Amino acid sequence: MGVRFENITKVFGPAVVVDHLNLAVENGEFVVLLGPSGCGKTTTLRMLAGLEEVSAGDIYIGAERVNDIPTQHRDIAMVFQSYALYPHMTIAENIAYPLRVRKTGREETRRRVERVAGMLEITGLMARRPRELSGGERQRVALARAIIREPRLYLMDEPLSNLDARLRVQMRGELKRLQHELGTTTVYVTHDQAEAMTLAHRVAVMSAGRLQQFDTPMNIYQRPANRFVAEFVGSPPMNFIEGRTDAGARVFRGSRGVALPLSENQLGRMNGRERVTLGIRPEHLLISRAAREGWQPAHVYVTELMGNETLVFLRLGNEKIIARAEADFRADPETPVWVGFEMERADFFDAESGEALR
Amino acid sequence: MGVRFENITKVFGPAVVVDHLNLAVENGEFVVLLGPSGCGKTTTLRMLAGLEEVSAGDIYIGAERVNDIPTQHRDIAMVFQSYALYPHMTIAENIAYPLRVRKTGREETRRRVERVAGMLEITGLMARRPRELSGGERQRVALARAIIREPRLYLMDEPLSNLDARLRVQMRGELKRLQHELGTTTVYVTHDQAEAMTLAHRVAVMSAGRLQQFDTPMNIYQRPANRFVAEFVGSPPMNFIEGRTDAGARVFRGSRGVALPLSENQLGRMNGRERVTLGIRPEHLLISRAAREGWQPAHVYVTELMGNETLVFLRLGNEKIIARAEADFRADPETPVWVGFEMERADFFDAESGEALR
Amino acid sequence: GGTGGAKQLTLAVNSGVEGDALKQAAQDYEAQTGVHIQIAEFPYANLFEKELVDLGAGTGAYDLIMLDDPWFPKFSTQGFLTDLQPLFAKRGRGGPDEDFVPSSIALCRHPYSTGALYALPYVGNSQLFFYRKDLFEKHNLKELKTWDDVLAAARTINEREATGAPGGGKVYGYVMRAAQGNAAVADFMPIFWAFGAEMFDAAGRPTVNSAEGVNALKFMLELGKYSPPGYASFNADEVSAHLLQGTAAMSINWPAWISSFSDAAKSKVIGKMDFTDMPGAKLAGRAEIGNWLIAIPRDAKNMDAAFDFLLWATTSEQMKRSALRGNPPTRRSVFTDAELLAKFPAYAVQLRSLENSRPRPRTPLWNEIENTFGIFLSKANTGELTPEEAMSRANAEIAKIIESGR
Amino acid sequence: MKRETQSDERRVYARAGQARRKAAARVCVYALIMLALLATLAPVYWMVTISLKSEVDQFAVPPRWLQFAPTLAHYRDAFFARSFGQYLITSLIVSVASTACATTLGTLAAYALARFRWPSRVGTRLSLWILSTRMFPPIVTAIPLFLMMRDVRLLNTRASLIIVYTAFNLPFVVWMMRGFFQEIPRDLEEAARVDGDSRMGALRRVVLPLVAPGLAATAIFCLIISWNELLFALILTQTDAAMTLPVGIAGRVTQYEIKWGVMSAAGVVAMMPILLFALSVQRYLVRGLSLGAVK
Amino acid sequence: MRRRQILAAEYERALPYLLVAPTLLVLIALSIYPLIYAVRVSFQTGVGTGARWTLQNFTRLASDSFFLSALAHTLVYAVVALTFEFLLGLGLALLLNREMRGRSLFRATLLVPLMLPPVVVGVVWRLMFNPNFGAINGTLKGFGLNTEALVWTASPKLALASVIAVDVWQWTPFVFLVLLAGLQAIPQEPYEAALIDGSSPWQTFRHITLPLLKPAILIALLLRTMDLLRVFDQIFILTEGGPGFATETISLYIYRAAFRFGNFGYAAAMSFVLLLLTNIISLVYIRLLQRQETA
Ligand SMILES: Nc1ncnc2c1ncn2[C@@H]1O[C@H](COP(=O)(O)OP(=O)(O)OP(=O)(O)O)[C@@H](O)[C@H]1O
Ligand SMILES: Nc1ncnc2c1ncn2[C@@H]1O[C@H](COP(=O)(O)OP(=O)(O)OP(=O)(O)O)[C@@H](O)[C@H]1O
Ligand SMILES: [Mg+2]
Ligand SMILES: [Mg+2]
Repeated sequence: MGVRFENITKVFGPAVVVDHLNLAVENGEFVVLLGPSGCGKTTTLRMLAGLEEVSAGDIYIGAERVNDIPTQHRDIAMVFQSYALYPHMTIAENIAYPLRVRKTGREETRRRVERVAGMLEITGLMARRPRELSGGERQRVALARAIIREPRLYLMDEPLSNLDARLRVQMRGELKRLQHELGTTTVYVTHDQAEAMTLAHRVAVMSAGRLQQFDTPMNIYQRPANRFVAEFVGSPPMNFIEGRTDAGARVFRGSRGVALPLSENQLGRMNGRERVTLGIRPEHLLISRAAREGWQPAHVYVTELMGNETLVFLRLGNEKIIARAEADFRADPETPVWVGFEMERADFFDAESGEALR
Repeated sequence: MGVRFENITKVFGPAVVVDHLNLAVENGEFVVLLGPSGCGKTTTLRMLAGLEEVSAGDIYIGAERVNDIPTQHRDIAMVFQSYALYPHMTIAENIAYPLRVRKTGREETRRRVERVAGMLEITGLMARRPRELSGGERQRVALARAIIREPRLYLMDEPLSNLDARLRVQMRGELKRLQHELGTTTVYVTHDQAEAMTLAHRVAVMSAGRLQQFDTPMNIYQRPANRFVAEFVGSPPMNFIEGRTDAGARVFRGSRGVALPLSENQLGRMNGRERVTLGIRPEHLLISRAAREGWQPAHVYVTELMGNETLVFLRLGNEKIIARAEADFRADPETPVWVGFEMERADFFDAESGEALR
Repeated sequence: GGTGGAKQLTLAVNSGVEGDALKQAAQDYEAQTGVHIQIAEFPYANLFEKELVDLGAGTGAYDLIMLDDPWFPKFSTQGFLTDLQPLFAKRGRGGPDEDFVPSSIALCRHPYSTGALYALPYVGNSQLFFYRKDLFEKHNLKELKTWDDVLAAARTINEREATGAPGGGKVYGYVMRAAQGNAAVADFMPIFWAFGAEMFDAAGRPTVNSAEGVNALKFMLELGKYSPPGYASFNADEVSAHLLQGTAAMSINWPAWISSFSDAAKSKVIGKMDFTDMPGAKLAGRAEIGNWLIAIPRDAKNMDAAFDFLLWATTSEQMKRSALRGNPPTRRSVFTDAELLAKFPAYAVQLRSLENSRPRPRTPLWNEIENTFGIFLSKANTGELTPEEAMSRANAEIAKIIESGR
Repeated sequence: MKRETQSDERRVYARAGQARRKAAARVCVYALIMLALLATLAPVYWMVTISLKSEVDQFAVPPRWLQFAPTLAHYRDAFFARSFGQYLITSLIVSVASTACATTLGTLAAYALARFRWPSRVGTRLSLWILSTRMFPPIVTAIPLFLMMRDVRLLNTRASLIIVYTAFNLPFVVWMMRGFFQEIPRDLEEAARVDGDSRMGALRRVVLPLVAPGLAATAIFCLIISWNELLFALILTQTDAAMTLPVGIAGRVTQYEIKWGVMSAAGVVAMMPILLFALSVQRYLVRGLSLGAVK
Repeated sequence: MRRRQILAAEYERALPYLLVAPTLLVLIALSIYPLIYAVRVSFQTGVGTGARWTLQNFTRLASDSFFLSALAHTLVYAVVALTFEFLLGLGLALLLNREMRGRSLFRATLLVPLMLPPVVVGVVWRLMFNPNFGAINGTLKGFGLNTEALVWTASPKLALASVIAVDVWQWTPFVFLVLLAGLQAIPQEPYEAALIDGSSPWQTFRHITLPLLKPAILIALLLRTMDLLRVFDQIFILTEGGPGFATETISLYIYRAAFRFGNFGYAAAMSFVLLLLTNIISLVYIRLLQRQETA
């Protein structure tokens, strides 16, 4: 079942929480909603589920307009950000509830409950009540209650946020498989880039209730539509350097004599714009302790050891930038280093509008 | 104030949830509790806060045994995994409550509330009630309510789990700075490796209520005490290859003629053990499309594009292993490749006990 | 209610010995005649409101009702009741026979004693004066003729019997029933009348604040000094309890209690209690009459059947049965019946006091007036008001009531 | 560092008599409860003794709390003299039926008022009106109700009492339950409906179990009210056929005397069914499990 | 499919109205007619055929000193009784809102006074208050106190206090019942948070328990006030308003007017005053306590 938001707006009192949202999700597509806290993701899901009335606009599931169709008739399964488990029921009863209301046979119910429980590693908890579970266990129960059904639509609101890395990877795999097998259209909210990247067919990036970009994960990452997306997606975030283009010298000039060569095509993209912002991701910066041709001098001001890599925070001209380095890279504050820019990977944005220049 | 757990055990009915935990946190130290969902982290915090009675053992804060001291006299600030905001109070009142009960002056209260609100970017929400906030906003309120005080002890239970990457990095910074300035002993639960690595002075890894290792982040990552820690810390997790040592040929033999050279010192560490498990992290595997001296043949069976890098899942002998590759690495399933092991980075574990061999 | 065939009657009775008697009579009647009689039994307090509502709404729910004589004026003036004369006539009789005690029959007529007959008297209660003859002999007190004798006796007993009660407690000379409302008034009226006071003058204006009235009240308060503490809240129950426990020596009370004094389960003064006429003062003593009447509501469904039963139930042999069931009769012949006299030695006294008893003023506003009067008597009893104030304010309020009643 | 020192001594003091204070607190609690129980039960016990005492003992001075010759006479009198058995049955039928009706209707209405979106404040207005119907003194409504029942030929029937008591209890139920519904997190119903349950299904399967304590309390009270109601029972019934226990009991207050013993006996017996009911719903009175429901 | 869903949507929209409908119907049916009737008679004198239209019932109110003092008594009675019942009820609810042995038994036992028919309560207490035979003075005497002056219901000073005491005894359990149910509905999390934030038991009570208990408190206060302003049975049995009018309340006075003096008009007129009074007080409560609805 496809899903279509047409000019959806939601206001709470004075606050406009979702602002003319237009979004068309293909049938069988897995879409991830990405966006800062409070940007309207949950509200969007809730409107789609019929738990919030839309203030304006239309929502379509498949061909039909569902604005007025009560939740229970929309045939949707949802994982609530706040799990919303039934406190008076055992875990087993919680998970079985959607089947119970559909009068599924006891035998089949048992079978399916066991299957999802196994899938989510909560088999041992069946007889407990929600308040006797750990946070992550509760979250998995909430997830189980959703995926035990085969609805027209899955809505999942940060369903893995309270799980440990190992489980999260595993669950990711399970969800991917499940969605692949059933081909159920899914709208998924997460703050975890790995989830967004690995699960999504397409990612919708929202900010303050407005849709910023709706594209494949790779494009979102590699061809952000504007500076917001570029900065928001990817951690540590992309580095930005304010500056101006010197068309004559074919260089981008940042502060304090920072000068970076520009390709023909890059110059073309700027077509004449003077003030632009250069954006480059930490992994596209190279660091050397010795000066090199065309590399920029900079100073380390702090390093963060991540185990698998080291993040190097640098002062370059007036800008602060972050670079990724090998795990064993070490440098004391104020160490002078030289930074190499993989310029072909650089992105450029209009200094005012923040639009990407392509 | 230091914190000391002495043989702390907690049982819920039949289940042993925390099992003879011994842990000594230095005064002013920032300790991160790491562990799979349901391993007893929250319970540990709650016992330290006095919200759960300990079943056995003693807890010391500073010099004094606090087992019988009621929570409100322990002078602790805590962020609950389930926020536990006051539903009937506005956000401002929620945050101000710890000050209110201490009869802090209205003026100072206002000042401090504004400061933390600003710090956590929730200034605009002050007049609302919790139920009118988004998940991440609620979580920040919970955090604000904790850090508005200067207690003897901070306990934080996944305080950033529902925030977006950008905010999370930012809050991480704030917390680090705060803890640095006040030097308040902090016990912090997280599932986010980056948080653990960047915030913690020391990390305590728990599994099923037992302490596995308590050491600096780097040592946890680079010198895991046992296979569990090695596997649990780091994502994607460390690769493990079952095999036996051939002391004569000074090689490690895996399945299907996989053979890897061993250094003198590595052999020494195994002192004569036959069956061992080799562990190596994805970033210490190199991939080449052409055969190379000493590299092992393998097949790609799937690749995951993460944007900043690509995860390559390989079949090597009977083992499935993961390697990290450049973002632009692409390979169809079944592509034959050659894998290089940075053997000096390899770790070895006893095949039975799973203890690291050092 | 049964239609036409009159095979069924519904009867509203007071729960208590009177009602029970009539109930049993009804069963006998049913056995004899096959007329089924359904009994609706209500607490005394509620019987009045039930009848007021039912009769007012003309539901015709009841073919016969028992009523306490003070209610009669209201019901009759509002035309709730059926004139019995025609029914007598129908059966070729002039009216009730002469055997009925005149003072009782007088209650059943509207206007009082002269007007048409709307009911027949069933239970012939009238106040008696109770006293402990053993104590009177012990302290050889003179026979009670006047209220001053009562006062004197009370004083003596109070002094001499400080520990004379069965429990070793004090015996109070007198016990007064002075709870606000009906109780206070009922116990006061005999004194009030004996002192020569009157509620109303010929023109129907209240005169309770006359000198006689005030003196009567003063005397009552004087008597109160020899009553147990808290008598201002006493009702029949407390009074009787004191007499039965032997902690009080004298009181005005109703015949219904007489039997209790010889019941070991209730009485610690078996054989020690005696009964006499109401004492006098300026005038001869007269008791307050309190009869139970039976009437036929205006909207009764089976008048004739009802009237037949009424006649049957008030015949002397039926009334004798009722008497045996503990109800004083309203017929001389029954009062003087040998068998009964043997069983109820007080009957002689009862008949006397019934015959020269006095009814409460016959006005439809009596409930209201009695209530108000009671309030001020009570205020006097608790010392809130002086007798003068009490009486004059009572007078004023009563005047108001009569005014608004017009 | 004022804060530190202060909290220090706080802690010292705390440590000092921690265990002792705990114990002391527990003792206090029990002591207070015992006191309350005493105050509550003394008159009840007194009533029971009265019901077992002959009149002589009832008024004995000093009062006899223990030493008296027990008799069942009053019970016999209470239950064989008049058709108490019948009253008891009527009372049971009437109060159970009316309680059932009131709690059912009232709960539904309360749910609607507490949970659904109503056009501008209509919800609140309705609730207020519902409440106001209970403010008029029954004494005054009794007569018109009597006339109504007469016109619809319901006088002297159990039905009339059931209807009246239902109406009498409804406002209470509505307000009580409305309050409790508002306490339940909405997420739970939303979850239920997402899981495909209808509004009513969600109410039955999810919400009601959570408000069980409130419902139990409400039911108990409705039952008590209709069980003990006197005025309407008097006005609307005429014969034993439809009379309730309180009427029967009140009947023992006669013109000349109160049958203390009989009334106490009747009181003791009248109390029993309710007491049993209350005991049987005790378990529903325990914590609403709203704990750990939502994050 | 579509039509089914459109129907579903319609049903969803209609549902709240369907849910309140039965309640409203019952209440309208049983309250409108009595209201009209009361209005009519309150503007009439005399009954039935002899009725005349008049304002006199209302004009008379102002000049009726009995009515005014009854009003005063009622207010005193309500305020004092409510205060005690609320404080005691709240205290008990808090005491018993914890895990302890025998809790459910305690709870049920504390409800016993509520379960007794008011008539019986009146009778039992009347006996206990008796200055000479009563259990109270008897016991006090047992402790060697002089009880000559303690004539309870017979003393204009003590009478009101006495009847209030009985009301407190009988109705505190109701407040207790409602508040306990309210307490049970409060989730645990805020309490843990409060502990962490270092709030003392009193502060926790003040800042967490009370606000979250508001709905229950509102209900308890509303219903108790309404009933207190109409109090009838116990007083009627205990003192009939005496001595010297000291315990006469509005309802007693209304009752007399209607059922003793057959003056329904005046009774109705007084009832409207009572209704007005109750309404005002209720609205005040609601203003103060109604949790603002956040839909
Ligand atoms: N009240 C309880 N009764 C029974 N078992 C409980 C109770 N509370 C927690 N547990 C169990 O104790 C274990 C530890 O719970 P805890 O909340 O400490 O886990 P955790 O480490 O915080 O997990 P998570 O990361 O998911 O929050 C879990 O397996 C949980 O099921
Ligand atoms: N009932 C409400 N009244 C007023 N504002 C609300 C209400 N519910 C949500 N909001 C606001 O709407 C905005 C969007 O909320 P929403 O829950 O959709 O955010 P979100 O994208 O899910 O954030 P998060 O990632 O933190 O969950 C937030 O700023 C929130 O403050
Ligand atoms: Mg959200
Ligand atoms: Mg946890």
